[in-house]
Amino acid sequence: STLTVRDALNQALDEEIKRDERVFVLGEEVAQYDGAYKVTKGLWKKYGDKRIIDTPITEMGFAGIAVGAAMAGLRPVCEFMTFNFAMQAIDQIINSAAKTYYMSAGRVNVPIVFRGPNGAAAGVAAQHSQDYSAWYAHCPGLKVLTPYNAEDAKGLLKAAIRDDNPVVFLENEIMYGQPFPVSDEVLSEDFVLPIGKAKIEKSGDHITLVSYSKGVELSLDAANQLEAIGVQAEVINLRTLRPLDFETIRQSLKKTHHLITVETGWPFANVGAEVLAQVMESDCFDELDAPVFRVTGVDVPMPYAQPLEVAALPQARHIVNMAKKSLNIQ
Amino acid sequence: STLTVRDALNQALDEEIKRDERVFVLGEEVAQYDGAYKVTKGLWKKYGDKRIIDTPITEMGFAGIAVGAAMAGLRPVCEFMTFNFAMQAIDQIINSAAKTYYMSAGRVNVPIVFRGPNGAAAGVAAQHSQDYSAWYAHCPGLKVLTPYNAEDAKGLLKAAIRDDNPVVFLENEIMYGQPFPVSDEVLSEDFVLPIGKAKIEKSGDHITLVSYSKGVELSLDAANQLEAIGVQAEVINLRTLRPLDFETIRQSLKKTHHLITVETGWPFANVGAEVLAQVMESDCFDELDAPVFRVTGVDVPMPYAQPLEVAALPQARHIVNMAKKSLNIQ
Amino acid sequence: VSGDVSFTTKGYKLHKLDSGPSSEVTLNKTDAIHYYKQMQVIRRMESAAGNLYKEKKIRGFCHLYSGQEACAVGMHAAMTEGDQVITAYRCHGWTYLLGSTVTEVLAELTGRMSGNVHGKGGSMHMYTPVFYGGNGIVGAQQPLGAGIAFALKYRNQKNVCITLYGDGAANQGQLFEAANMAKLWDLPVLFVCENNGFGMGTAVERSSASTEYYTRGDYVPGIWVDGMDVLAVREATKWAKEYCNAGKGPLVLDMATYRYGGHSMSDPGTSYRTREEIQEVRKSRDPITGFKDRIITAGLATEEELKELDKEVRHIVDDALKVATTDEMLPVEALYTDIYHNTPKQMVRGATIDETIPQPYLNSQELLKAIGRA
Amino acid sequence: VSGDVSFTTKGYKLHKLDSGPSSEVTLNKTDAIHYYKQMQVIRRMESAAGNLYKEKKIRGFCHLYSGQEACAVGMHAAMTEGDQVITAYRCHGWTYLLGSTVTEVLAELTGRMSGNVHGKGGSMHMYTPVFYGGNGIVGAQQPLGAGIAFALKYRNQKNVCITLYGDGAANQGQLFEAANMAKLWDLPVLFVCENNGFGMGTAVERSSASTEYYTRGDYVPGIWVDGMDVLAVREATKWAKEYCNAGKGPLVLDMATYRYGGHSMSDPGTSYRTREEIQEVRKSRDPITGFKDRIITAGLATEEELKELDKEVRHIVDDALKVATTDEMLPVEALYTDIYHNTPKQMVRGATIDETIPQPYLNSQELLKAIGRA
Ligand SMILES: Cc1ncc(C[n+]2csc(CCOP(=O)(O)OP(=O)(O)O)c2C)c(N)n1
Ligand SMILES: Cc1ncc(C[n+]2csc(CCOP(=O)(O)OP(=O)(O)O)c2C)c(N)n1
Ligand SMILES: [Mg+2]
Ligand SMILES: [Mg+2]
Repeated sequence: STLTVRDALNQALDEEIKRDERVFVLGEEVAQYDGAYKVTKGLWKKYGDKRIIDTPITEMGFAGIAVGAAMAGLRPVCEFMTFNFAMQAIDQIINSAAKTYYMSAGRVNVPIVFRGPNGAAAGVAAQHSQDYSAWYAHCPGLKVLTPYNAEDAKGLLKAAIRDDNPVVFLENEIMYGQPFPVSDEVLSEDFVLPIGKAKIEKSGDHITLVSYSKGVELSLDAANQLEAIGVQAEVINLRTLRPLDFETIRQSLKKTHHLITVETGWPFANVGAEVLAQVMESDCFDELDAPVFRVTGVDVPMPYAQPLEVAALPQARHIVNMAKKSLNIQ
Repeated sequence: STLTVRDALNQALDEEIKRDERVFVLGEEVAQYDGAYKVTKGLWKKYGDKRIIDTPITEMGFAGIAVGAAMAGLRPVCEFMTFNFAMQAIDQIINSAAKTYYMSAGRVNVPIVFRGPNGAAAGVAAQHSQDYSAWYAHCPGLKVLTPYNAEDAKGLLKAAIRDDNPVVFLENEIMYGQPFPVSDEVLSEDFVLPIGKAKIEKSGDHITLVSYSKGVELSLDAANQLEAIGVQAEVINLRTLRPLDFETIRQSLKKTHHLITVETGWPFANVGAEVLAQVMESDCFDELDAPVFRVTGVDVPMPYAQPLEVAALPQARHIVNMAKKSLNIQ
Repeated sequence: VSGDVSFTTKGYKLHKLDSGPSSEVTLNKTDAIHYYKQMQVIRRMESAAGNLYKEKKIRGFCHLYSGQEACAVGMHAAMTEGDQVITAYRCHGWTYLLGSTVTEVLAELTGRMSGNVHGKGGSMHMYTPVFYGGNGIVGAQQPLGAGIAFALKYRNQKNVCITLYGDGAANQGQLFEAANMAKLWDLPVLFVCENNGFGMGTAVERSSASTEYYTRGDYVPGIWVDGMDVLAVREATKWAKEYCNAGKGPLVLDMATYRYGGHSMSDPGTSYRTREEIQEVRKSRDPITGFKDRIITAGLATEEELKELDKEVRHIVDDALKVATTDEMLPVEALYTDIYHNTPKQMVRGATIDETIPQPYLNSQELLKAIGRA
Repeated sequence: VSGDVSFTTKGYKLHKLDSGPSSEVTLNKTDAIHYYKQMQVIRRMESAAGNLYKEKKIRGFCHLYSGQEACAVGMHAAMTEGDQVITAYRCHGWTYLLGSTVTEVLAELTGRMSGNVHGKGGSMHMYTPVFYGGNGIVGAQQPLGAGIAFALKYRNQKNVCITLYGDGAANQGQLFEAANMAKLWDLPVLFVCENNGFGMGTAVERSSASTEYYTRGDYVPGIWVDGMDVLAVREATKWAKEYCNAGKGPLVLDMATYRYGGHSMSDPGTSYRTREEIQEVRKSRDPITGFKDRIITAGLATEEELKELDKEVRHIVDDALKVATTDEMLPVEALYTDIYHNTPKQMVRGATIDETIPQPYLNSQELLKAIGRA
């Protein structure tokens, strides 16, 4: 059967709300409106005012309330309509949620999930298109998850809700409506994915493409195109950015000796940069038969007009080009 | 003569306030209290309420007011008591200041300086010790400056105030009181440093140490220690993180073929990671005789107790160790 | 009728004010025609935008101002030279009133070169020399507006900055932070809450512990105004401007209005209210038909004159539509423009290291000149 | 005297309340002694902390509570089981009252293993099962406190969360955001503004357009309380708890108090006020000497009893000081503990790739056990 990312998220929420009465969802329009992007559809009708809570448009305030509730033993799922708006609340995410377990020497843990769409949607311009992956992944104390498909969405969100630590869960609006084939296992209410483990979406021997979120789609596209010219690309879906599963990258690199990172966020000090750095600093470096290249968003704020927006984002062809360069194919 | 970083900043402010009547300073305790760290000492007495303005403890509000004033033609210097508190205001810094010139197709520019101490001070624990260099450097639309010594502080702050764009100016509290020898030129009111140009603090042929802010001090220390074992390190003070002067790194690398990056911030997706990535992706890669290594803060929130705090931060010995590793010295 | 005609507006409600604007207002023919036309232009422009959106010629968000025209037109009527405005994303009407053409607005929505910012900003980001946008982040414009007012005061200008926000945004903490500083420093800022009943799908009672927005500034005095009556809005704004410029500091204006459409075009706008409610407002409180009736009854205009005007408005919008749907979009080089002001050309990293290029043009103006478009 | 003695407190001021706490309060001997002792412990503990700071045995910030003791002790006296507290960085007194020992507080300040969090948090970050810190970011604790209250309500607990903030923090936007939601959702939260006259070097009039903090919640009712009178504070808090737990939602309590020391130890605290002002408060409003006089006069305690008590308090603090200055600090392995709760050991990147190690211990408890300290 198939499942959209939206329905996968919805299922995960539904099951976890049912499973644990400490779990509740709060955010703007999550209840009566069914969610701005309909991720929480039907949950308010099913669970009512106690568990599904519409907030005013006050991100700093409701994120702080959510963190406080988590400190006091509840398990909030705090939806940001998009992560752009979470910038208003980021002090609560970093200083109150991420640092408290450490500062308190383990006395106070903060079991909370901050979730919502991250990165570029379509035609929403500079203020609504930022990708915060690198920012959150930079910060110890957080777990940072970046689902790509329906399986990821369901399994990782359930894991995030069950986790006893603050989790930043970065979704992608463009992927919400996309259906993916899923196994029965994924549909079961026991389906939970491990945090901190990457997944090999496609195996191949010639080059490794490391990516996350929407970048995985681009990478799979590119892998198909590469296949046509006889290149077998291995596609790694990181799933978790913090803690990063470098081991999976290492193993793949030992096989392929070529690596490209793919993400839609800005280049400077991004996740790809970290992967390159870790490769360079580790024993992997000697495995490289070519430098590692990054495929990234262009280093500009997001413009509105479609041709510019397209030009601001990486395409499969960029991956193909870099793979060819790495493999020295003309 | 010598000048402390604090006095250098104070001079720069004094001169620029005098030079341009659109320039004013606002922030918590900047006026009557002379600044929490005394950077604005004497300015309120000299220039009065119009130019030196104490604000309530409302970072989002006063940063927004500063940005609005800049849009309307003034040139605010917005002091954050520390950049930890700027997280409350970061939406105004990124969405309102950094993105407006681009979104408005050049119609509205935002000449503002956000400044204050960044990174770890001494004994102030997790919430007061974060280094935001990588976050800000990640974002297009900003210029991000990281002075190390008194010369940098004066020349770069004056450049920042004269710049027509939003500048994030990251100081270091521990450096404030440190005196540095300066030339008469530095003391002149015409002394301005170029934004986007790194400085070679010490030249050497064997290995390049790339750093910024307090990391430069560590690097110079390490260079001294290396000298003792016959290694000539070249120390690059980046001064500006965005736009990054990669050219200076490139030239140095062509000479030394060995590179270490040094910073006190967290490792994941930090500035060093970006340098490693740019080296790897560029023609510099072939110049490398060894992998590039990063020296960074430890990947944990900052603890309070001194031995732990010391252990959380990089020391000169880490640089020496990595340099030896790079140069294959036992 | 040639001279001034008197009208009575709905009463204002006052917060921490001993006296307020007058309910007795006057109107002359020129102004009557002018306001009518402005409101109609906005109404028709927004309808056109709605259609363009449905035809998928506008991308992303598209927040229409239909139903709220009297607010912008009334405030604009009270503005004097040097006054400044900032609002949120519901900005098309204001952009037009403050100096942009209908063409520039609609072409921005369709992302064309003749757009207000040549397609770089889209629906939420338009500007004129006295208009600071078009801001997409709820609440951000509140301190920004106070900051613009700060600049006015700094330069000793006898002007105000009209700072608009919705009933949803009225709960944002930065409003209270900005109000506190505005009051401490007597900034000439008018905090104007356009209460259109909803923030997205949330009715005011569910978002706001107090819906008396004119009192929410606490120590900042406030006035409730019938936001469906262009004359009441104009009068209140005039009064407020005088108050501010007498050095008394900020004021809150609470404009009771209504949004006919959904929050943005993707919201049908009917799950959280009934179609009847919308119809009822259209029938009994519509800012345009109400005004039309009054000026015809008062003899300030005739049915025919206004019909002519409607036709003219239709032409303006139709002509604009043509440009907005046929003009070209910026060439892709524009991706790299407008990064820094007065700064030498930069290298800009592209999607790959191999697409890293020096800026072909510094800013959009330079590019437009180069291709003969400016 | 063996039974209850009556006292009259200064009048309360009420905001949007028809009735408030009573100014006629009673006190018995046990409580009198208890409050006196608690206030003295805090006073002495803070003096000790001040000395440790001057001896450079405390690093970074050190914000003392001296002068404000009646606030914490009075509120604490009104607390019942299950009530929760959160405050800012001025947290030593509360940490002690809510279950930590003087030793644990002072040893935390000196960064020792017997500290409240074994030296990982320092002056600003201490916790107990009902106390959520010790928060270093001004304002952050305001919504956190509302969230803790949210959890109380969620679990149908008849309790409140006392959420403290200063007069400076009273202007933070997140307070208004939290108050709005607290009111909308009837959260049992007491927003308590400890007005000690200054936020660092800024007197209240310069930071706050209205210094009537008990009215600043607008639609949230409020009470002004003499924060130098432990009995007034206790009475007001009792009343407020009943109000909250009757399901009426949040309240603001505005406690007029004073800070004797500088903002933190590095601030001499005399550039923005006169030494005379401080002396005057010490003489005429001191929460401890005032209380002492009253209970002696009322016959609830004798001068001698209190002297004995003072001696006892001195011993407690002296003993604590010994530990705080001689105990060991955590071994360096503790750098890597307390990263994640209930999560297998992680690799942690050190200053270099070669110092990247697996966590030696998951958390401080595990480490302390391993070295025989827990
Ligand atoms: C900080 C932030 N949070 C959420 C959003 C998403 N959002 C855009 S408009 C809106 C509703 C605003 O309602 P209101 O202030 O009443 O203005 P109106 O749309 O009615 O004009 C929301 C929630 C946003 N843009 N910014
Ligand atoms: C967001 C933020 N801004 C600034 C600071 C620095 N700071 C710490 S305490 C303080 C003054 C707070 O005054 P008040 O709220 O009155 O509390 P008091 O210190 O008097 O108890 C300031 C400005 C901070 N910690 N957090
Ligand atoms: Mg609204
Ligand atoms: Mg205070």
